[in-house]
Amino acid sequence: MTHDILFILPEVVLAAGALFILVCGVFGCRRWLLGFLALASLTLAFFVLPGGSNTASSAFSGMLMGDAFGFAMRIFFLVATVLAVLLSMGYRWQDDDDAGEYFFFLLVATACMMLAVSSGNLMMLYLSVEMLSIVSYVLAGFLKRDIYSTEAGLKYFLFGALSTGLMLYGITLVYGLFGTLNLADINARLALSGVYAPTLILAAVLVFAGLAFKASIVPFHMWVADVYDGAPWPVAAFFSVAPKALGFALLVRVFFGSSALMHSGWPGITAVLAILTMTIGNLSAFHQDNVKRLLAFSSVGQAGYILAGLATGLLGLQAAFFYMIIYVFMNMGAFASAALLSPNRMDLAAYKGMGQRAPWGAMFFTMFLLSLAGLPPLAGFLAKFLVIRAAVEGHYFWLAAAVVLNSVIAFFYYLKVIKIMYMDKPASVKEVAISRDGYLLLAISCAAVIGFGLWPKPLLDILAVIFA
Amino acid sequence: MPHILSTIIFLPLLGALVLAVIPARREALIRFTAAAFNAAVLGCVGALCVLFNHQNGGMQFAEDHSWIGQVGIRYSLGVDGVSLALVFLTALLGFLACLASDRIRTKVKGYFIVFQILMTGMLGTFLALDLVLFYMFWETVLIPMFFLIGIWGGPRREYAAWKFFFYTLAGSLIMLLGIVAVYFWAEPHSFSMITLARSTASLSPVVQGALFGAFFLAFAIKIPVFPFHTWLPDAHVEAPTPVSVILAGVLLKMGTYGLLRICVPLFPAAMTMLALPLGILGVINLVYGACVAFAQTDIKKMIAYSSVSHMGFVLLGVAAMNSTGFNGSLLEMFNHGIITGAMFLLVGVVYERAHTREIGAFGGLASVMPRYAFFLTFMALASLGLPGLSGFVGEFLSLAGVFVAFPSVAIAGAVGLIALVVLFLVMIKKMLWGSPGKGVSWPDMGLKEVCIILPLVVITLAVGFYPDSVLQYQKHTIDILVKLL
Amino acid sequence: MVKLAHWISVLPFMAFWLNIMFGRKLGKLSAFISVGTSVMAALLAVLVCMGFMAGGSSYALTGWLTVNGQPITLGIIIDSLTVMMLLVVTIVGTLIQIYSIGYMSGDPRYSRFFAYISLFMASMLGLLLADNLLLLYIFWEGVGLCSCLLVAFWYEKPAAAAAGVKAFVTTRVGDTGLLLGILILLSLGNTLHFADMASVKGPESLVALAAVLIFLGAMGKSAQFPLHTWLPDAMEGPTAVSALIHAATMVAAGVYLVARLYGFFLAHPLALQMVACVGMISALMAASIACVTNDIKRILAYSTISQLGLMMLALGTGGYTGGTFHLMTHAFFKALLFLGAGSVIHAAHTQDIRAMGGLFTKMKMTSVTFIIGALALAGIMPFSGFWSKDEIFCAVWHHGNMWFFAALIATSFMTAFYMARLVLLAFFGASRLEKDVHESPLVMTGPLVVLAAFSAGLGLLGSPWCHGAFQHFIQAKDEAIGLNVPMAICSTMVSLSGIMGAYMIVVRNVKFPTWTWLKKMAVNKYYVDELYEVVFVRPFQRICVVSAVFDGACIDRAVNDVGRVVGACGQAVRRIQTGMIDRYLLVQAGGVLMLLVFILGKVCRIF
Amino acid sequence: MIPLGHYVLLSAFLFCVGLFGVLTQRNAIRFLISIEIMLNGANINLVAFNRYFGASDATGQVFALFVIGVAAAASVVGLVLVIAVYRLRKSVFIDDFNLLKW
Repeated sequence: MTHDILFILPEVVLAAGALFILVCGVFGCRRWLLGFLALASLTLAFFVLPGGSNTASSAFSGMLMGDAFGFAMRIFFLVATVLAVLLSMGYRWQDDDDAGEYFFFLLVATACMMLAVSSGNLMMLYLSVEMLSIVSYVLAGFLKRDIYSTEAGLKYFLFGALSTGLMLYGITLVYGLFGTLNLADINARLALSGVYAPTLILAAVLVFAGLAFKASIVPFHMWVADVYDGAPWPVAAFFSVAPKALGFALLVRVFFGSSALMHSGWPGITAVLAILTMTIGNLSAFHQDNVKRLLAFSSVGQAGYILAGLATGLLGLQAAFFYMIIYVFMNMGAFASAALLSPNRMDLAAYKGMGQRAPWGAMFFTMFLLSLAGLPPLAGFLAKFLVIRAAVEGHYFWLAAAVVLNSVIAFFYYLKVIKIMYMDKPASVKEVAISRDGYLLLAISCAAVIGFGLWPKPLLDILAVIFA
Repeated sequence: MPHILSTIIFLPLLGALVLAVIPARREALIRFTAAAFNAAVLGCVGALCVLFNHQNGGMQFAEDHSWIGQVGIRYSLGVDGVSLALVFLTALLGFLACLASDRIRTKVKGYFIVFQILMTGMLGTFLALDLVLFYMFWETVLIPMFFLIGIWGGPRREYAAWKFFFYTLAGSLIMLLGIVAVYFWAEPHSFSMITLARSTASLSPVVQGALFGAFFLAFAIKIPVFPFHTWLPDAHVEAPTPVSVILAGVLLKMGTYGLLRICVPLFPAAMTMLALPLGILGVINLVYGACVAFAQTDIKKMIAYSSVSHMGFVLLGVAAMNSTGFNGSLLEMFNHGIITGAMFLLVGVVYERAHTREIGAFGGLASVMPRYAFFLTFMALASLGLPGLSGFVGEFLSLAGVFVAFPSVAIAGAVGLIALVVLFLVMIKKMLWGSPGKGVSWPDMGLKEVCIILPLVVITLAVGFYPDSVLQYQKHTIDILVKLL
Repeated sequence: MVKLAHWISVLPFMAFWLNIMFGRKLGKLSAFISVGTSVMAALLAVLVCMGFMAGGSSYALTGWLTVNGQPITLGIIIDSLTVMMLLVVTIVGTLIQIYSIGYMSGDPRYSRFFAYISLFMASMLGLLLADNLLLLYIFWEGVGLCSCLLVAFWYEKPAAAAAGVKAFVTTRVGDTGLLLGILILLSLGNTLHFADMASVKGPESLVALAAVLIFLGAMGKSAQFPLHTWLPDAMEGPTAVSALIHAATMVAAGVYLVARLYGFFLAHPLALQMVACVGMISALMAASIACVTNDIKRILAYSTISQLGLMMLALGTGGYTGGTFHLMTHAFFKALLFLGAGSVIHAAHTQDIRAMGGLFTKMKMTSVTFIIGALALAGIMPFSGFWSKDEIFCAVWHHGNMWFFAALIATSFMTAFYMARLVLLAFFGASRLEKDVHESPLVMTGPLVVLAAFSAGLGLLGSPWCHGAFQHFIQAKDEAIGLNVPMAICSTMVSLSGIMGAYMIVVRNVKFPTWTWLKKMAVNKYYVDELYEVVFVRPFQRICVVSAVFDGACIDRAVNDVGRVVGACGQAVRRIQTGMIDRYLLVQAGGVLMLLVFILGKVCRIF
Repeated sequence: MIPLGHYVLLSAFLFCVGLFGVLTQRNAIRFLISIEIMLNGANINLVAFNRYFGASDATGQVFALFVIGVAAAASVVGLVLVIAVYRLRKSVFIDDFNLLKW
């Protein structure tokens, strides 16, 4: 029994921390104290993670799996949330009376994600995803008095409810077909019975719909722009990083993990979806004059590149997850710098002449945008290079060509923002101040982006171990 | 010095960091440190030339460390006959452009930081031996150039910067596909150009042709070859003078250097198969460039198009596929860099005084500015290939080389040369001769401007009289290159 | 002693750099620098001549370039032809420079003029000393450049600037032929050294083409028929320049080249035949135009073209001695005529001979020397022109066919005619000048006298009284023929009849019923200039404008359209996000359906 | 014993009714109700499968209970959001919420 408790100790710590912050929030603590408490509970959770050695075990009789992939992803979510918390502390909120609730929801969301990624059973998976969604709806609609945020929350709820409904129905069909919800058993039975039964395909598609909604893959990406546009900046940044990564992790766990599925027609379809995601994401961002929607569509485009990695076999998996790790830092950095430079006005004109008004902020923002676009010395290039390398190695030449073509289109709107910042004259010449936490977050992300760009060896070794 | 190549590449980057620290108000200090760093790079490259062993045609001062092991990317640098002259050209033009940058008065600190990053990118491209490293340096050149043209350029600078950036980016990304494809098709998977040179020769011509196509597209845009050249005039017209010196002097050479360094050794079968089309493209470049230049009224656009026709000679040299042709094309690259760099500096001198580039506005400059007239005539004659000056030697060797392979192409090239002669002579007539216009009463070239032009004039004369001073460096490397075909 | 030959070319070159660098500070001194260096060059030439007589030979200097595996070395060639030309060029050059001290005295860019003259002397002497075709080509272009700079010396005049450009471009067209010839020989693996030009390896047709192309270069430089249009326009330059470059030295370079490669040309009779024909056509055409022009310098220019035509005719018909001898004598008396004309223009401030008259009385020295030169040109007995033209008569009679000889007779007749017409109109008869005229200063008339002495005495070198000294010196390929009396009488008769014709028309103004259409054609210079304008110049300009428009419209627009198309797609895709929630949910459900249909189709192989 | 087919059919029917409701409703509240119908459809499926297959363990039924709990939580959050939007926009019609577009 103690073994199971030990396994989910990090989640417990997070939940406890969240509750404590909620209580402090009620008693009127300042925002930075609450943020500090959140950071403390996150680091505590990190240290409490079960040691890497005995990872092959499982807890709660198969409900939770402790494999290397799950372990790595839990660390990934902790790091992502630390960045999100830093941004929330650095960001200038209109009114910060309900900061306690904000951090409460954030920590709960992280706990759910960590549970979802290490779940070995479809029931556990559905429950944690549903819990995460509920918390996300509230986070999206957090600013009660702002018409955009509430509309974003409602839209997210309506979309999310439908998707998880579809996924649930898919899970019931899977339960009906195989009589069990345990992923390992399902994979084993799948290998025997063959993949091509129509009901199985319906079930697979429905489950894929639920997960693809989270990972914002094309047919299910419609909500992304509106929700990110409406939600406050830190929430949008958090959505573009953590839940999206969870979507891909679960896709790998359910679909790309099972060898049977991989040898069927599935990778081909994923490649087509990847190209669709990339192209539609980048094209939509082409003529955007609202920075938030531009970054939202760029995150859809990046999701396309990650999916392209997933579609091309083992080498692709490593490339995809390397891309995801770099993506966290790049995207969080980009959202953070956009938020810190002009929190309230989101149209591109607000960023005119930012080169003079906030030289360091503009420099950081340019660095992240260039990394997102894939300029060589930065990590973004190496990530895209690995995806292209995996595609060419798997003989998906048209996929590699699509990644290249999309990079050109993507470069356009990334550069458009940089151009506006450096080449246009600013409306008003007053200095833009960025808070201390903001600079800390930008510095961490920038160091990661440049560091992994120049010396990615340690990261690649870890990934090689995970996807041995 | 063990790591001389790495110091050469990353010294400008260090300079950029040092400049970042200096406060923006101290413009004089910024200009001085930038010039100092560029002088240091020129000094290192000079030392490199002295230490370089002519007889040995292979790679010298090579550095090779594993960088990203799993993917097979190595940090390998090396210099041989082919790249030495171009590295010297980059260092020299960089230094002179830095000196000539006193015309830049807005955002001086940003200008020099971006300029140093550009230097690192260019030097790296010529010294890298690993395909991915080559690609990385190739791309780092893009952003600084975009900023240099975009922020400090002329009226239509943003359009020109956009066009330049996306033209080159599209080409280089297709090259990235080529690089990855070559990695998987070569038997011992590797990105190093040297090991690939041995293993790709065995590939079937069709595969070599496809890979060559990917690489050639990126280089064709950069050279520029006929259909892909429309970015050059806009980029030149809008770029400030020192930037267009670098653009014409060095960036065009990265394309042709790529041809000689990557396409010839890696895809010999494809190159010999496609030599004739390459030659024909060279002639089209030559004649078309000269014709369109003749019809221009903007002096900078005219020189830009004349660079297109000079690059036609380099293509002819490469299409010859023999040692004379390669020697000729490499020498033509070096000479063209020096001469066109000087031409743009001279145009800068006039632009700074007249603030217009319309040829109609000048006339009879010879009587107003005699020293300027001498230098402009000297450089115009050098670029039209007057024997006794460096332009002729490169063109002669290229024509002699291509004559052995494709006589008809060489004859068309020689006839095309007449168009080039007419172009430059008419330019001299319109600008220098005739009676001076009404408002034409500008001061002659100052001492500083003369000191910037002088080294280029001396080099043109030296190479013209004694071409072996440059040829000796590259002869043996090219003999090895030819043996690979 | 012979080893000093390369200094002949280097000295003027140093003078050029001195004058260019310190031009303004030197002022008057720059003239003495250039004259001094050319005098030293002349002395050196004499020393080299004596050294050659004592058995000096060619020597190599340094290696220069390796082309197609062939190392090309730079060297100096010393043989009879070079020595002769060296002497001619240095002596004439020095005299003309002394003359131009007076002629250019008032010019603001005085030092710049002498700088260009020194550069010209350096390249011309270098051209003569070069021992291989490539080095010759380098100096060949240098000479072309100097002629362009000097013709356009007074660039304030648009006509002078245009003439300079025209001169350089037309000679450059010829030089492209020479370059292609070099390339052909190189590609066949020859070493371009004059010593082994006779035994050239390679297929017969290709080498013949090379020979023709090399002659094209010579035609460009010596202003022969197709490429002659630049010489008359080059008269825009100072007269001293016309005397030095467009009479004595540069235009002789073409003939020198043919003489230098004589062994090579002899091996290909087709090329020789072409040389002769081009020579004949140029001679006839230029002489006919000269008869009807009224500008004193243009008459002399066309006379130069026609005399060079004669030399080419002589060389083309195997008369190596005739050609070279006439080349030498022509250099002297044509320089004399030009300097005389310069002195006349300097005094009378007009170039139209119909506006002159009666100068004999006022400008005694210039007139006498001018008349000596005219008689030498017409080929009257004691003067040098007679002996060299006699050699040509013998050569063409023995080897050339009927047509060549007839053309020779006609050209000699016309030469005598237009020179007599010029002399009669300019120097004799009533003075039609408004202002009074006075003799030019000594510094200008001095060289005239020296040149007159040379024009008178030089011919004797080839006469039987010096028992054929010139023929032996030039080591003539054909046998040394003595004075052929009937041929001498025939040529003198032709010249005298020419002079009588001019006398009848000018003094007695007798109206000859000559062919009016031929006269009109000659006046309009056979419409060659207009032809080139229509065939070459205007189409080239039109092509350029069309290509510039094409470049801007088609390629540029295509590139911009690509950007616009992608933007349009972006706009279209962006419009899908309408913000209506039910639209989104429909897309979501539709996406699930599409996925299902796609997978089922793939699974059941429907598509 | 009612054969399994009927249950699955009923569950599919309920699911489709809910789905149709979601796709066509104009009113946010009706939307919530349709979501509930869909989830209950899935519940029936679960319980039916558990009954006919491994009677040994009650995975299906436990899962159904969980789903009911979670559905309740989701509805609460949904209603909260609808009220928040109503307080600002005085309307619950989905078509009115299109401020965030393009």
